[in-house]
Amino acid sequence: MADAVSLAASNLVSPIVLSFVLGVAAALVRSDLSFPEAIAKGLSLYLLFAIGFKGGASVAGHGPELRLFATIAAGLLLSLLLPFLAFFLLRALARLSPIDAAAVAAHYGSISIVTFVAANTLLASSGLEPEGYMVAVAAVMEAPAILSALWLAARFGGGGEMGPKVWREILFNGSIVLLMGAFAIGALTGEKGLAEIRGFVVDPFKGVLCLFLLDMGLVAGRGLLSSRGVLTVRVLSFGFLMPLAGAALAFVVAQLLGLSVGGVVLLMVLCASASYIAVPAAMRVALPEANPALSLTLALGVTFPFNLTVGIPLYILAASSFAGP
Amino acid sequence: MADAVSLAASNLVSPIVLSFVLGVAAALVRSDLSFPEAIAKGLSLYLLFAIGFKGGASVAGHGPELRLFATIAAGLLLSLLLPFLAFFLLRALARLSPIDAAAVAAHYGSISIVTFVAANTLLASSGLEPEGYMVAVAAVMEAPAILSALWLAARFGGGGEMGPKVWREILFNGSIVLLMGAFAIGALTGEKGLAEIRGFVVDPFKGVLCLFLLDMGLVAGRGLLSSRGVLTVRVLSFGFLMPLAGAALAFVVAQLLGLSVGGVVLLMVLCASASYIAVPAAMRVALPEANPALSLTLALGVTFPFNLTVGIPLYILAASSFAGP
Amino acid sequence: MADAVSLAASNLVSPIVLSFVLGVAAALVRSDLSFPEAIAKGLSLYLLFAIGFKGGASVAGHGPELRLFATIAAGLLLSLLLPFLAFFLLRALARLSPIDAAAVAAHYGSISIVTFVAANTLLASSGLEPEGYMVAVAAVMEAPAILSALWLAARFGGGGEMGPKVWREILFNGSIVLLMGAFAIGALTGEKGLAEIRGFVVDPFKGVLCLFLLDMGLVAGRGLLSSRGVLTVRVLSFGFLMPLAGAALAFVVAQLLGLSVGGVVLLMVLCASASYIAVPAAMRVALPEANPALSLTLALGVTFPFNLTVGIPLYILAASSFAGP
Amino acid sequence: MLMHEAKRVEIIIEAVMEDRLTDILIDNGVTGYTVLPVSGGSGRSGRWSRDGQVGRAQGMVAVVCVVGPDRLPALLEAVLSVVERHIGLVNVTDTQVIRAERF
Amino acid sequence: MLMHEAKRVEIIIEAVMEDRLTDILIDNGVTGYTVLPVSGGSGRSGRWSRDGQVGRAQGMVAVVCVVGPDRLPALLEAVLSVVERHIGLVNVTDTQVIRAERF
Amino acid sequence: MLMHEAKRVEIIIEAVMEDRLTDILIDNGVTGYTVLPVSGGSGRSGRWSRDGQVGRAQGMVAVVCVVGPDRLPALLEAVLSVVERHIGLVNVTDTQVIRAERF
Ligand SMILES: Nc1ncnc2c1ncn2[C@@H]1O[C@H](COP(=O)(O)O)[C@@H](O)[C@H]1O
Ligand SMILES: Nc1ncnc2c1ncn2[C@@H]1O[C@H](COP(=O)(O)O)[C@@H](O)[C@H]1O
Ligand SMILES: Nc1ncnc2c1ncn2[C@@H]1O[C@H](COP(=O)(O)O)[C@@H](O)[C@H]1O
Ligand code: NA
Ligand code: NA
Ligand code: NA
Repeated sequence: MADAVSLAASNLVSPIVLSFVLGVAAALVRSDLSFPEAIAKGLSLYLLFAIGFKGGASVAGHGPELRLFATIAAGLLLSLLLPFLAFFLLRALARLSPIDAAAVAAHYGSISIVTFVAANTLLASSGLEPEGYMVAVAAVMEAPAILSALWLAARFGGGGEMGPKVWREILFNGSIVLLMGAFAIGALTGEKGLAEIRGFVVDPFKGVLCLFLLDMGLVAGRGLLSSRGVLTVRVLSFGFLMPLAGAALAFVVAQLLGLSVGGVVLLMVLCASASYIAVPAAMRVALPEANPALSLTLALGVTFPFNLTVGIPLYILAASSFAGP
Repeated sequence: MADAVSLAASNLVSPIVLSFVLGVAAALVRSDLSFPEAIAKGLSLYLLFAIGFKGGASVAGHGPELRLFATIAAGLLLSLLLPFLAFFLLRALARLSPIDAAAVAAHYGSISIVTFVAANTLLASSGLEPEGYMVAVAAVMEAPAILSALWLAARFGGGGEMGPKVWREILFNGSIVLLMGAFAIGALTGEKGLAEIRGFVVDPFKGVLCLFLLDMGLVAGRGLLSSRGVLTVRVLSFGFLMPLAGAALAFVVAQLLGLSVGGVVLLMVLCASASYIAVPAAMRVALPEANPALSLTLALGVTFPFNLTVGIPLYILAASSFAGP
Repeated sequence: MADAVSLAASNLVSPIVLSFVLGVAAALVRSDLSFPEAIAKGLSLYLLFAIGFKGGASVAGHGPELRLFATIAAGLLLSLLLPFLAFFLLRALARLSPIDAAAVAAHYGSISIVTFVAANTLLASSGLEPEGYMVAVAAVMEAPAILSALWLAARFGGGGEMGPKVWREILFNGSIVLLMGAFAIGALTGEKGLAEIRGFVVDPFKGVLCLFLLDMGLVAGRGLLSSRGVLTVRVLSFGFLMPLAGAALAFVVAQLLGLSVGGVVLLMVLCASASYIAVPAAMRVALPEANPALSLTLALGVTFPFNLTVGIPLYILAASSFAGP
Repeated sequence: MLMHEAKRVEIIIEAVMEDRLTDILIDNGVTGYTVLPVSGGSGRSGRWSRDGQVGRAQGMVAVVCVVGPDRLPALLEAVLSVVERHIGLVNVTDTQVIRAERF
Repeated sequence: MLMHEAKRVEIIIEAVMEDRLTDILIDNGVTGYTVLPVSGGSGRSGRWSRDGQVGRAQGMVAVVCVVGPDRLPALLEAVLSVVERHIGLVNVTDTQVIRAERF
Repeated sequence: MLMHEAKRVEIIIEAVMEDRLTDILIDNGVTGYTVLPVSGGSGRSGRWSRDGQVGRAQGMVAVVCVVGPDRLPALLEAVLSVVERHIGLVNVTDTQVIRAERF
């Protein structure tokens, strides 16, 4: 218990979390601090490349495992199922329209790669090195939820457009391609490749993450300010409950898979987090009737900070308690 | 004396100064070399974050001091007073109109964070580590001069708009918020936080500064080319005299405060330098009748290069001569 | 021979080459992965600054040599002559119009700095450190080919505009100024300067190069997709033959100059590669009637990948076989 | 100088729909268009800015298309098929061009 | 296709004044506007470019606002109150829109 | 509000030609112009985008120039001298401005 508190505390005063807090605070006092769009995109390209590459290099070190494929399959399945759970909660609890519920559900079935990166970083500093292939699991969990959500929208809301073009866009979405591509490069070049570019993908990584989280804080804070209207208490509560539900489900699955403590935490984080890059864009194309402010504010303004500050330490605590003495 | 010459020489052939010179030279031969606006902003965000964080971490290491508060108060006061000195010189010496004089005075009462960073870097390589809290002093000295200048403009020129909106903009100006925020994060996370992101905020710092100074050289050079008209000999001489006057005043105050040699130099640099990011924008809003080319050309085209090449070594020399046997 | 195969293989699975391949693949599956223009430009500014600086610092370490001047003169001459060879091949083999042939010839007489950087990096990891001044040779070889090409266009095609303005633009082109300027700074500050900014220009260098090559792969792949029409078999074959011809010529010259193995390889790479940044822009100004898709697709879509994957290992092999037992 | 009547069509549309719009423009025989970036705006769905954003979900682009008057109806029909379900604004202005053969 | 008359107001104004202008537009019941970045320009106060600049003091933005003709006078009044003391350029063009209910 | 007739000239031209065009505008007594970035487009010479590009060879910019009607012929003459050999598009729209003394 003392450990849990100290873990949570040390998480809260890490430069990573504080940078996000700074961003939110700057937005709330209406500072004009802002990152150019190109810089924000550049930082995210860097993070995707680095995290993918390091994951791949780590897999190369350990050799392929059967568990890799089982975990990927489990991730896929979870990503397909979570939208149903989310849709149910959103209809029953948050009282959203079917179309809006389906759109939000797509976000929560998919994943937030920055939450994943932050968890990875915290795990590493706690000595709980996760399986490298969790990066590949993250990549395969980006898109499937969109399929479920669109089915839900069509079934209950009479909406949703789905052509081959939409599919290609989702599957070959920039962040998926970069993450998987960098993972493949890391896997092919292994430790040697990592040694060559360590000065780029390892040494400055955490600092870049801080700057990126500062920017995300700014965007999240401004989003909260401008869409206070859409956040009823019912909707808000979904933003806290859903990650816990997702994490709980993931916890069970991860134990069945026999993942390491770090791996358990990452699967929980993937299920607990909500997409705010790939899915929002896909929803604007395929489900334009849904209110985008709703999904974005929930994913980026509520669930993301919740996971970053409370969630991740909680998931670590849960996973390590169970793991044993 | 030999020391002074060698210090000045080693400053002049540092990559930092030479990068600025390269930028100016490229502008003067009308090369099309240029940095995208987003990159220039990204570099400045990095520098503010890194310098703020390192300052905070260093304060965390040393614990809060009474002298910290005294120095901050002194900085505030200097920043409020310097515009009066500048205004007087600009009216008497440079013969500017009251409005233009007030606008230029605001720039010189405020500070140039890049000059500060460059001085910091030079001090570090001379083994004269300054007080970490000087970063906080820099932050508090950004805005107050605007107040004095607007009072001067209203009193002598009948101009100047000042609403609560303008005030919020000045106080929560992006660079102040980032500098103070990063300082706070550094102070909260201390040496441990610094160790985590050293590969980002320390290792590549000097190189990034070079690139930024290259860009500043380009902007300064192009500014000089396009506003040759506004620089009379009288105006020019202000650009050289004012930093010396500011530095002299700061020298006296710093000795009273009992700062270390490094701290003395930094307070001199703060008083000797002129803002070219935050204040110009504030002046466009609050004092639109003033000629912006005048302030910018003086601050960026005259005083900045003067401080970078001659000023900083001079201030170091002055501070160290006085310091000891 | 075993060595050759292993060298080629190790080149092909280096993160650098694989990053380019990833970019091309992403473009071919029509992924929306893309780099903001500002980031691409920022990466290229970084690479030019770093490679220039390191070249200069290395020259400072070794002192100026007579061979430096001889090699620069040889580079100049090669750059002036190669367009004639290219023009002849383009007319005879690829059957291009005189104007188009002249424009393409300008690209191949000039150099590709990224190919140069990639070769440098591969040489360093093979322990074949080249002469630092090869960076200066690269810089002087950027522009002269434009002169030859415009003469060819005027002589055989009746086109080509050439005023003093065009000349200034070409000579003080941003990439030339930055490369030579950084080289000068490196030469002036030497090992000491390098030590100061090593954390910026050395440590992350390879990783940044990977990201830049990923972007180049995206641009090259999209270029190939959109200009499949212009690439006849005859034109394509030029894209493979010309680098071999250029490299062969450079090989002979380099042996006469007595360069080290690394230096021989770099001169071959310079002659074998084709410009896709400076020359295309110059051609739009001076030879607007030429089809820009033709030159760009050849330089970036054919010759660049050829050099990166097959060419460089081949040139290393050739240079080292000859060098001795 | 001889000038020719033409129409300047300006379409402000969600960034995610840019490719769909321009594909349909090309499919409908439009000879050219130009895309201008948009940095922010406001409408019934609220105020937005591209600052610091990574995703493409929020934000618009402006597509400018100059066409001969005879081609306008077909173009508008095509544009409307994309804009209909999506956020977007179309305005058409009378203009004059040189080199009419291009439109 | 049925088109409706409207006015396209284009305001080129100092970047630092963007928020003040758009605040006043919204306060005056404008239903929407779009902000386009500007990379450079020239005027009586000289030539400028955003290249390599960090501060916001130098540079303009273009704000485009399409309104129904009846709303134009109030809008111009509001715009002028901001532009007056500041560098800025306002031009108004007759245009046509579809979906007039939006303006 | 008193408005004055003016012409809004919009020139979409290759980015490499921007300086040549604006130099000639200034040489011909134009009191001001504004340059807008362009992120992509399509024309007879194909489709393009600035994404990820380093060189300036590919890509256009939009130069907007508001002038009094009397200055239009001279301006167009000047513009045409630059655009002639190069890719470029010029359109001229009737517009109205406040503060006519500026044009
Ligand atoms: N009247 C208008 N004039 C100019 N741009 C507009 C106007 N109305 C809407 N827009 C643009 O279209 C976007 C979406 O509008 P809306 O669908 O009303 O939210 C806004 O954010 C603006 O960028
Ligand atoms: N006639 C014009 N046409 C288009 N833009 C203009 C014009 N005059 C001024 N501008 C823009 O407004 C800015 C400020 O103009 P000025 O106040 O004349 O210096 C210029 O830098 C241009 O961006
Ligand atoms: N009809 C048009 N409307 C708007 N922009 C155009 C049009 N035609 C060409 N352009 C722009 O001008 C560029 C060059 O056109 P082109 O010379 O036809 O290839 C295109 O890439 C577009 O950006
Ligand atoms: Na999830
Ligand atoms: Na000062
Ligand atoms: Na070559």
